Amino acid sequence: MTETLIKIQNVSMTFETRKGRVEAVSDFSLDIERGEFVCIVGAAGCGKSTLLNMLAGFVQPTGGSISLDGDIIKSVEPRCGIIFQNYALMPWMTVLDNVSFGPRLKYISKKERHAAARLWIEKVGLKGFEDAYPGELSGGMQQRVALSRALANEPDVLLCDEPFAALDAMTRQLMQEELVRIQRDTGKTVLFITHSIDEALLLSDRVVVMSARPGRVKAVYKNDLPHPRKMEVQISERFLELKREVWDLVQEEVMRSIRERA
Amino acid sequence: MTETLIKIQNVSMTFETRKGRVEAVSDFSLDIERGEFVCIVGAAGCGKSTLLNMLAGFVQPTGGSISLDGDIIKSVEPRCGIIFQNYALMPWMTVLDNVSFGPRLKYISKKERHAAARLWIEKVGLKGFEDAYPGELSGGMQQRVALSRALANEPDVLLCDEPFAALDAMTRQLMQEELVRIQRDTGKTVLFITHSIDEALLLSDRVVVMSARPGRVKAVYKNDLPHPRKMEVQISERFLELKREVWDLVQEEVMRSIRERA
Amino acid sequence: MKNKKNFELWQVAVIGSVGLIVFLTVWEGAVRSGLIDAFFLPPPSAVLKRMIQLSTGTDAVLLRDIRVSAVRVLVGFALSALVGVPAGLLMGISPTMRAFFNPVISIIRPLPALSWIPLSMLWLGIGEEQKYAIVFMGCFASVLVYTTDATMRVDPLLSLAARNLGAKRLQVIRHVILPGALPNILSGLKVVLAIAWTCVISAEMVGANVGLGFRIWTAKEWSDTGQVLVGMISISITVLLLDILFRLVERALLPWQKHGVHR
Amino acid sequence: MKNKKNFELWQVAVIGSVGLIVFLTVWEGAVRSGLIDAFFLPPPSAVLKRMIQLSTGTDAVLLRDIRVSAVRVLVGFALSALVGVPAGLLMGISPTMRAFFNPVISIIRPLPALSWIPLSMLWLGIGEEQKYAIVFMGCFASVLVYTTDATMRVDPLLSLAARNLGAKRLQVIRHVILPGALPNILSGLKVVLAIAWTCVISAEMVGANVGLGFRIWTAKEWSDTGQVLVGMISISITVLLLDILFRLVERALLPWQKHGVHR
Amino acid sequence: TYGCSDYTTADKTGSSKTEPQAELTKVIAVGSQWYGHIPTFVGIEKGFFKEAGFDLEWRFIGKSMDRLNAISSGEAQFASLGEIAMLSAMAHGNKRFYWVGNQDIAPGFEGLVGGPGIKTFADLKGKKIGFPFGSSVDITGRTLLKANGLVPGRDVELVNLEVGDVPAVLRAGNVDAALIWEPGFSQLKAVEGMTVLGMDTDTDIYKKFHTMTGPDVLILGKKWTDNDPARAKRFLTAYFKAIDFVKNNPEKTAEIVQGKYVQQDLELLTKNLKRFKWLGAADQAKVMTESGIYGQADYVTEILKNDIKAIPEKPDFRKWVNLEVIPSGSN
Ligand SMILES: Nc1ncnc2c1ncn2[C@@H]1O[C@H](COP(=O)(O)OP(=O)(O)OP(=O)(O)O)[C@@H](O)[C@H]1O
Ligand SMILES: Nc1ncnc2c1ncn2[C@@H]1O[C@H](COP(=O)(O)OP(=O)(O)OP(=O)(O)O)[C@@H](O)[C@H]1O
Ligand SMILES: [Mg+2]
Ligand SMILES: [Mg+2]
Repeated sequence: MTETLIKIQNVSMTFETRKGRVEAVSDFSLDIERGEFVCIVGAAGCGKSTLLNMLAGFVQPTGGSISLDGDIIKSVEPRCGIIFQNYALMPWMTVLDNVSFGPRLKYISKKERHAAARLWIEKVGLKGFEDAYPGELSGGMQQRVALSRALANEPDVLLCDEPFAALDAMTRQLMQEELVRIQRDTGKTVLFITHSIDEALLLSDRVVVMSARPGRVKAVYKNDLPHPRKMEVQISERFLELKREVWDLVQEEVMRSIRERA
Repeated sequence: MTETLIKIQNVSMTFETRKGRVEAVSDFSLDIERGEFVCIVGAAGCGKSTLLNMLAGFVQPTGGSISLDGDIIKSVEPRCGIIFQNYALMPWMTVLDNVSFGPRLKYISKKERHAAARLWIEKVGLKGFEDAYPGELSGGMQQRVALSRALANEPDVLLCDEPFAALDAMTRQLMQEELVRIQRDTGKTVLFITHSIDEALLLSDRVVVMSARPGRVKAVYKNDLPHPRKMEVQISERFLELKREVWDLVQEEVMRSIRERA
Repeated sequence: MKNKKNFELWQVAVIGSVGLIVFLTVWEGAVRSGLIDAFFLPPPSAVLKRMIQLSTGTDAVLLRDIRVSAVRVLVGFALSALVGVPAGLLMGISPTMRAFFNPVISIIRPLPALSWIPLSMLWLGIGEEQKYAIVFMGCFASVLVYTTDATMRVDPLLSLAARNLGAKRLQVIRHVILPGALPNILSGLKVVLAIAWTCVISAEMVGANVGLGFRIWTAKEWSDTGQVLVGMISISITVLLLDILFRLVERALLPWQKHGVHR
Repeated sequence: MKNKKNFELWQVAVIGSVGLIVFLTVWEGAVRSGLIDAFFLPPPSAVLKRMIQLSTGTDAVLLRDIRVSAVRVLVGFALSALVGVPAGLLMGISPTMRAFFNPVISIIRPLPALSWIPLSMLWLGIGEEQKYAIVFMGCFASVLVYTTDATMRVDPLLSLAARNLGAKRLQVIRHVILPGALPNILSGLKVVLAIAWTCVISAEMVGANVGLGFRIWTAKEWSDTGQVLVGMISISITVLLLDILFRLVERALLPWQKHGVHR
Repeated sequence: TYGCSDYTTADKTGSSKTEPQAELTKVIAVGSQWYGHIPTFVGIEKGFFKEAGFDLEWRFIGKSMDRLNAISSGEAQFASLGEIAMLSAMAHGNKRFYWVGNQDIAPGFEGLVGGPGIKTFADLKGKKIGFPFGSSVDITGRTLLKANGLVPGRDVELVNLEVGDVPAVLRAGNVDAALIWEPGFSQLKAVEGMTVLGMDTDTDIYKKFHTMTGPDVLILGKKWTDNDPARAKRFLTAYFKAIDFVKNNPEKTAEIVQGKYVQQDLELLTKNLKRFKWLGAADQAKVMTESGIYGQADYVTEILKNDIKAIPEKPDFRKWVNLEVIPSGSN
């Protein structure tokens, strides 16, 4: 567990807008190990999504560099699969077609890609819904499809941009448990953005707190809570200690960003 | 604090739909005291919103009765102010016009209603945004406008249908604190629907757990946690005990409803 | 949550039929009572009679008119879609293309089909090509604009998701932009199809000897108001039928969309 | 998140001008080189010259044509809005009304303005009233349908919220339905205004002696292709100007909406 | 341009009236470029209508039926138009106008012109013939075809054209032959390679009645006439004064209307006008009779009903005739 997979070095990102330059991320550095589950928390607009977009290769940093497995990310990087908050499923594709969409783009035969997709669909508990369209599914089910679509594309890294924020509290809890199970099964590296400190603590190996805009690393917490993190863990001293520390830091940044905006 | 304000007696609600009859709420009974803060939790689709709509007088129960301050609710009831999850602000009205909309409908003079509205706007921390349109505000700010709009109409009861579900975790926390403060200041009676057990425990005097559809009262918990419910309270034994109990009950109902649907 | 009555389909049909019957009865009554001169507005019964005359017997001209007009509409419309949809996609995808062609398009777009009659006669004479051309010119710019719009409305998140899964530029267009824009392209085409009908009536003013437009214009020359109304009603019915057909096509092409039973 | 180039307004203007210039140059070149016979398509320079001729000197007919056509458009359009908007609101609010009138509306709606010429002449002759009537008939059903649609699209949650604050039925209509439907009503009216222009060209085919439509028709009789093109371009320019005007009205009426700088 | 009548000339030349303009009765007349409208143009230009107290506005309407409709609606009051349209409107029940006269019986001004390669009726087989449907040439054309054994739809294809489009369409070769009246007829005859295959003078109608197929008829709005028959008579008096002027001064007439109302070469126009047979007020008593035009009209309605099937029944056109308002002809 000590092999560095992602190396984010002094990355910064400045947008040119009609109203002037916006520095979204500034001098951000972080190493992520293979198989690690890293959560990023931070105030709204602090640059979390921008960071993720750079990792996916959608935009190039204006300063610094990001490397994946030693290669600097220079263009769209399919080795980093993204899961969006709004699922971003193709509404015109059935569940099966959505999940096998990545392999299809690589011209893998229909038989082969459907077989693989079926496995993933089963793994996220959607067996029987292969021919349903996303519009016919609940939010939680759609998020499962998005998860299995990303996994069926066999990425090295899962990038998650507040994937569960749109779900209700109970569905969210179920999805969190599922994600942890799958991550532990597959050993994928996960970078997970969330607004919820509870969620970050339930999921992660490490929690990164970002400063208000321009986003930098404000603090990194090693999350040594034991697995599985059921109710018992959530009552433990250590959980509450971590929660309070993170909360205080985030709160400070939220306040700072509110002050600065006003 | 022992005067009963709302009396819900054996209320049931059956919808006739194209696919047959749907029993949304069945034999629901609950008394709410003046000045009480009651939270209702329950699985998705268990009839929470339906219950709220009956309290607001939008629909009439098909069985049983609801009385407010001794009067049976028979039509739209402005004494029960609603706060929706999606704010439901008039996009074409400024903050000031939105907040003074209720009084305007009662033909109260512009000067008078604007003065009152300004007070409420200040109380929810939006001074300076009187002339902004809702579209120019963040979600949290819009929810504050909705809150002050309801309060400016001087209702006896505040009905809240998952008002904070669309907000991010941090904004949500701030709004929760604000609501508690205002409720304690004004002594309003509040009926608050939520999916989040944490939220219910932070806010309420009592927590009502509803069964899966058709919704009935499954359990009622007296929430005796001390105020203010800052971090210390959330770490306390009692908090965690209540949380686990409620969680188990809700979980049971979620599972039951999932099984029944499949 | 809805405080609106929601009628069942059959209820809508019944109320609608009552509406139609009231409309026709008032019309018939106004003529019979002498309130309106039958020469100025023949009653529905007379129109129906004329309609039957024109669609039965040795030369059932009406059905032939409908067929010929429909062919003209469909050819002109299909041509405009064939050119307009790809061009619109291109303009939707490329901001440069869009900026480049927009001014020219906005000059062509407002021109009524009718205003193309002089030029089209000069260029193409009075044959079928000229009819197609008028329908085409009346439709093309609208198809283009609707398609551009539809393309631009495709959620950019979906393109991002596809690229994240490894899609190349052309694959994004093929697998995301095209199917994503399809619903709005189709509803645009539905609007344009109705426009195409108004164009064919223009096209058939001059140099025609068959078609619903021709039917109306000759009827006018002979002062046969009944026949004018038959022509008008035939347009309505044909457009309504085509609309239903189009909806079926839409349903077949977009199985993933929820199609309301009635608006 | 967007992977699209976003041009500044001035860039759009520059690229668009280049597009227009290329278009005009190709056209001029094709005629000058003899590729196209100038009789069939006069070059832009000739059209411009004709346009100047027609808009200056002792009788500057063109401006008068534009004015007269614009008045006809605006009167017919205003009448259709005056009747169609309230009726559409009513139909949007009441499902019974909607079900009742829908069939009749769907029969009237597909009828081209042109097809009303015979009846309108019979009923109203060839004066201004007849022109207004044709524009009216071409617009009315569309206004009605757009308004009904806009009304039905108002978020029912807003009506609930208003009723919860104590609004009576009429207050809900006045304070929620009306302002809530306004943006979609206005964009519907914008579309219909363009339709109104196509109608006036139909209306001016017969019994007119001034107006842009009349200008095109006489030019055709005289084989004056240059003047035909002047008429067509004048329509385009007028519609574009009216559209800008309409956008300004929209902005003034809907200060709470974000208005994009360019599409 | 059409309709922009210039009254100032009329004022200077011959107005004997002294009333201010405000007292003039507004009348709208509708018509086209056809010679039959020339008296109206002359009446305006010479100020005859103004003298009689009428402010006459002339509006262009190309087709007879459109003119009749304009009168039926009450919008216009006076027009000259083709007999065919009038009979057809009568047959369909239009009762809002009077037939008050017949100002010209001028055969020989319309005909069937064949394009290049069409020299005889036999050449027409399988070809396209264009003309304005519902006009007098509709009858002329169909009778000529019938007489030559050609069946429309089987042997030849007929195409509806706007009056003004006919010459251009034939010249462009979009139809193989066309039927048209003046001034388009001369225009086509003058083109190289065009052949006149037949004229209205070759029809049975001409042989029987010595008229054109659809002679011009004078129409007045019924309501307008009934409201003040004296006014109508005053109006027609002015009109027939114009007729007399035209009849007696073809050269001057040609000069007055050429360019402004009729787009035709002055020489040709003058020549045609000299040939044109006008009927004055005094002639009406002869023409509007059973032995005059009525017999011809009966014959035409027969054709309309049985041959062309354009009308459902034969109208009793005599019920529309109003001879009270025709001035007693003095000259
Ligand atoms: N394409 C862009 N052009 C200009 N500014 C941008 C762009 N993308 C993001 N920004 C700005 O950069 C800052 C960071 O945005 P980002 O979306 O990364 O924040 P975030 O942390 O994901 O916020 P949230 O919690 O709301 O999702 C914001 O101020 C945003 O307005
Ligand atoms: N107007 C209606 N017609 C028919 N069925 C309805 C209607 N309103 C609600 N229902 C049904 O009644 C049940 C309860 O709905 P309700 O909206 O009250 O649930 P809820 O507890 O608020 O759910 P959620 O947590 O998703 O907000 C659902 O099954 C719903 O489908
Ligand atoms: Mg973000
Ligand atoms: Mg609900």
